[in-house]
Amino acid sequence: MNAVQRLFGFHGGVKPAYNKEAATGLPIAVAPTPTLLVIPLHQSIGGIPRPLVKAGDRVLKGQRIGGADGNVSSAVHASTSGTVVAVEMRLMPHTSGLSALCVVIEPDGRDEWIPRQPFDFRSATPTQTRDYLRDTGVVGLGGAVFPSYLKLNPGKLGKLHTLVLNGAECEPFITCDDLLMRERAETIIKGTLIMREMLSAGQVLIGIEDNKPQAIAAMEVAAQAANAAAGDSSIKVVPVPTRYPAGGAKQLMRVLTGIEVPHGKRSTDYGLQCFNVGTAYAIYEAIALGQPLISRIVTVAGNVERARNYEVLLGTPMRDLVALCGPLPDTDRVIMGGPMMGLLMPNDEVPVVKAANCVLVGSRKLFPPPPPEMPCIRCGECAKVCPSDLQPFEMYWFSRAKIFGKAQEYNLFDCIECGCCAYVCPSRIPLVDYYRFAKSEIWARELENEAADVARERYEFRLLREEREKQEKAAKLAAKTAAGREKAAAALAEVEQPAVTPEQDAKKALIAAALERARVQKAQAHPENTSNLTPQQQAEVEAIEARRAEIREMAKPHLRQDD
Amino acid sequence: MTSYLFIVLGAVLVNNVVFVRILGLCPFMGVSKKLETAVGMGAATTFVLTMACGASYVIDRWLLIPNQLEYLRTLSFIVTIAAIVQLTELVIQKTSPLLHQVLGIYLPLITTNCAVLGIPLLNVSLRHNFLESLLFGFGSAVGFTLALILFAGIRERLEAADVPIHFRGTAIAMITAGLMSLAFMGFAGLDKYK
Amino acid sequence: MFEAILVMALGAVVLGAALGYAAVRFRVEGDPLVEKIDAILPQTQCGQCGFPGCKPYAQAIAKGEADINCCPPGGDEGIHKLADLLGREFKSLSAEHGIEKPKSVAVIDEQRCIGCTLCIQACPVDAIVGAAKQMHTVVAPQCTGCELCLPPCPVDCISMQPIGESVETWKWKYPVFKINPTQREAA
Amino acid sequence: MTRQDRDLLVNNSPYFLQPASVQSVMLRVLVALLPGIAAYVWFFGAAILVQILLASVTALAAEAVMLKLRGKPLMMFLGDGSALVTAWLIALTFPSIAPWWLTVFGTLLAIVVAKHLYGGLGQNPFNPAMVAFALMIVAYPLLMSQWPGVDATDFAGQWEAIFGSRQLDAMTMATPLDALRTVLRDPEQRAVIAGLLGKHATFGNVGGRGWEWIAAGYALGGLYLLQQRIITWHMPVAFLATLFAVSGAFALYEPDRFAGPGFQLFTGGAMLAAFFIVTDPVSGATTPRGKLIFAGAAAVLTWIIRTFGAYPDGIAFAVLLMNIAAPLIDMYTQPPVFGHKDKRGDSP
Repeated sequence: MNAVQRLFGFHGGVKPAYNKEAATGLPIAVAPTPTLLVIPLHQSIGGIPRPLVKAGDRVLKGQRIGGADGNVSSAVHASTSGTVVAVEMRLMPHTSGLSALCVVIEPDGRDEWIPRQPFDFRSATPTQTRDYLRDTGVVGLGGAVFPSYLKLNPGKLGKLHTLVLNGAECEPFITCDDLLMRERAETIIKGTLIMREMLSAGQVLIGIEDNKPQAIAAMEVAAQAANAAAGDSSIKVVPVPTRYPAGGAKQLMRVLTGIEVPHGKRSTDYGLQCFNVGTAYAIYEAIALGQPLISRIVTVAGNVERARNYEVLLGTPMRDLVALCGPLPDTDRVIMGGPMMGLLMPNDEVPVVKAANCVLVGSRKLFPPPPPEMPCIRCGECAKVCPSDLQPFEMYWFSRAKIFGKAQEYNLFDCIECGCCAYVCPSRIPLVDYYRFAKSEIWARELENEAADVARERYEFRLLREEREKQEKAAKLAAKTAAGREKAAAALAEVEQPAVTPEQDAKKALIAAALERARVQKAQAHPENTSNLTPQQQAEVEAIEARRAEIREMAKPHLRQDD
Repeated sequence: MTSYLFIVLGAVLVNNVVFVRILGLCPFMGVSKKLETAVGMGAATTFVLTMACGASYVIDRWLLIPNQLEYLRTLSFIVTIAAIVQLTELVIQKTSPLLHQVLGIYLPLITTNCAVLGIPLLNVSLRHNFLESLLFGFGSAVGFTLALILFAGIRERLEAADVPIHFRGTAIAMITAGLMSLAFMGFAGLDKYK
Repeated sequence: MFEAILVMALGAVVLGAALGYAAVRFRVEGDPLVEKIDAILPQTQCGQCGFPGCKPYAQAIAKGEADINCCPPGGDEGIHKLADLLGREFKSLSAEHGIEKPKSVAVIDEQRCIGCTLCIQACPVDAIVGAAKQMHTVVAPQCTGCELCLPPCPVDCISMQPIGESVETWKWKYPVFKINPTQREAA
Repeated sequence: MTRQDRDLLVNNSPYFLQPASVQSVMLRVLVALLPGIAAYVWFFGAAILVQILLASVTALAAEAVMLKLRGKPLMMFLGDGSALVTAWLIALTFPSIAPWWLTVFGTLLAIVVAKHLYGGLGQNPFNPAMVAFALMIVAYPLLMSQWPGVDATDFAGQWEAIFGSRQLDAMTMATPLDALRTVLRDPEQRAVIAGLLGKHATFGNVGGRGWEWIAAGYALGGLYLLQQRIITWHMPVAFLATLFAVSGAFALYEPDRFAGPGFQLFTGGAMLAAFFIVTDPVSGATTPRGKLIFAGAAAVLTWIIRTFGAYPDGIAFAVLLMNIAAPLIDMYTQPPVFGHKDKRGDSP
């Protein structure tokens, strides 16, 4: 330890049984290539990538099969060489049990790479780097799968004071980061140096929970080596107290720097950025080796005989992985992620995706169904453990009654769904389920309101257009009739002229002149009227257009960037 | 000085217009569903009630009593209050649209608030002078506002409670009002302490 | 007796005059209520309420000419919001105006479309693109599902298709509430 | 396994929970009341046990009927122990020789009106036991002021008082609080009582004989609850400290008119209130700051009503008054949310 790093706490948190020993006994093994790879196109936050291949195509290992779509999106790649069998709807590793577009690849066993070459980010423009990272599909591997190219941007400050590397791994059972740090610390540090350069960051703080002494030691060695090479001590490995959820990005940043990044704000605005250690590893592979993200380390643990960490090709069915570890007979479910925040999978055939840090095998014995839910007695235990300093019982109270406005007043959207509140609740209320329910209802409603606003604008614009068309038509008609009448009057005057006396003639001429003036005035008035009105209306129309454009702009970042 | 303080405090707590005198229940039940509306209604009532107490004192003292027309008291007070409310609304609507947006829809409701008639009449029977009338009116209105706000706080929470179906809405609100009234009985005797 | 009448008359005259003056002096135009009502309405512009759009319906509600339960796309939730805003009692959706349906979008069968532009003219939000004698198509994100394009189509080539659930739009369900059996049914 | 089955059978994350239950919380509260009850029996006889039994049976019966009527699972809620806590608090705040129907009636009101009409456990805005006490003392002020004399532990007599029709004036006496009020209101007797209070200010005499031992018993139970982390320090400390400060200040200012803090803390239901009544999480404030405000204000109100009001002990009214304010207190004392703690955090 170079210097004693001052640590800050965070509010709340719990200490569940960690159960990490089972999977740390053996080194990371490479999982065999399955007979069929199912690669979902949508594996990150943001837009759904467009498929770039079709059934029958031959693909190489690392070939892009899904192109990033939109400002927030990340590409996907073939995990091995083979033939595309289908591009079709397949069951997603998602609690909903719904399907989405996947590329199904039959491996040919040759494992043939695309040509790979390092990317020289130092001589590339920021846009090139951005596009390269987007197209290599690197996303946050801690579970949030936020595209990394969006985070590798120093933001409006231009540089950062601290780059935080998240090796806390606070969830029980999960050990993939632990093993990665033990075995590949040097590569992680190399990736970190690349990220630091991209972000112009000052120091690097690597936060690791103090229940992983081997990982801390390995990382310490690698960090010292890097520090020695650079001749400074800017990379620090900081053991942090073991308390769930110390590995939450916001919680870890607070523990290491004392800075709290509020919900909906970018951490770069506070001079900070945080990456998972696995992401640092993937960045190194992408930049220095030219390899896109096609595999990840996955912990297989829980109700199995031999829990272990595997390096798994993305798209491998979870069943294959579980089979490697010998599931116990009473296995009844597969969970993606840990026991505190993991998602229940619809079945065990769903593929491993970029978000899958752990395949947790469960049974009724291991994770017994909770006793019946009792009413909330407002004991406040949940508020004591909430790492976001929320009032979970109030949020629950209003979410339960579907009074979403009030739930939002209690900052529902600052909730990170860590599950601490439900973990301690003496009434055994599935609190997080209520928050998820309320959040998705509110999102749905917001989308509805946005759609209604667009519809209103369009409807009003249409009314305005119809009105304008009507007036233009009327003006044209009026001009036509005015011209016609003038002609007729002239003809009439010609016919009548010889029959009149000079006095009458003078009188008539006067009247005719007056009529003529009136006519001219009238005729002039009409076009004038329309030409006066149209710019005015035009301005209104333009204002509406501008507003619509604004709304369209506003709608864009509405992609929920929750990490 | 102390006696004035006692008038205000007595009107706010000990003889709370809603919980002890049981006046002004329609707006108390009607506009206490949300905290914001309760605050708006309270502010509007405070303004009108203080004005009404002053105006009715003037009418009583300088018009009705000299002409031995005390039997017209109720009638003339109602007319005066109605006029004050309407006038206030019109003036606020023009001069301060913001305030009107806050108080707007509650102002006309105040006309039918029996507390606004009851307090001026109580002023007469308690033989308050002009200043005392104003203070009593103000204190009662603050008491009304307090009752309204506290009630709104509870109702916002009650809205989400698992109340048996037959007691939802007004029924449970009435029970709650009753229990609040019971709590305010604890202040009994405070104004008589020597 | 005479005095009483005199006093009351005096009061009536004075206060009446004051009110009358104030009413003229402090007149205010405009009605912000319509905007608030319009903000609650779903902007489907379907006309099921009997008015030619959401705004006219909002105006009618504000004037008291229409009831709050005439908007099927808004559903019970919309009626609840209107009742809250206007301080009225909740009423269930009036059957004569239609029933609440799942949200859908219009889809034009491109094989059968003859390009008559009648649906384009009917669409209240200009969500159908196309020109005379050319095939038309519906811009799905802008379609409000009002069904106004269905009747004018001479070849019945437009159908309504409910919007399906995807992983992105999937909603977490209300937690199974094990205490109150009635609530479980409701959820 | 179909999706529906899975949704019903298996919960979402978190998949494992800390062992804790409402039942165990309530049971520990009951245990914590035992030392106080023991002292009660020692000084005032076994009548209190009869009252506890009466109240418990009534509460469980009322709870069962209401659960049945509302179609809720019976055993799950009967077993949660919350009705028993309410019942014991009613028995302990009512006079131990109150007629049986007074206790039964009060308990019924507490369980049926104050608890189940609001939706049962966890939903009541008012403390049920305090609703019962306030209603009864308003309706039957005389019966609610008949307390057994110290050491009048003759059980037969007490039994007669509870279930018989005979008035037992010989046995009853006013509580020290009541006696003090009466005396302090008579200017001629003030000097006498001041002398008495001054002379006998040793433990055992500060709050009237017997009463301070019961209070000490409650305090012991309260410490157990604190140690078990069922209650936090905020409420008891705020309540006792405020009561101490207010009564102390006034006693210093005019010692022959106002009773001192020792008396205030150890008499009536002050200790019971500090550890068992204001700490009721359902009807009280829940945020840390809210708890301090709630309990502090309850103490001030208690002192005001005790000193100036018409009722002998102000705790029930003070708690009910603060129950009314609790939702607002909670609303305005929410601790700042993560990331929103300082202005700087919101600015960029």
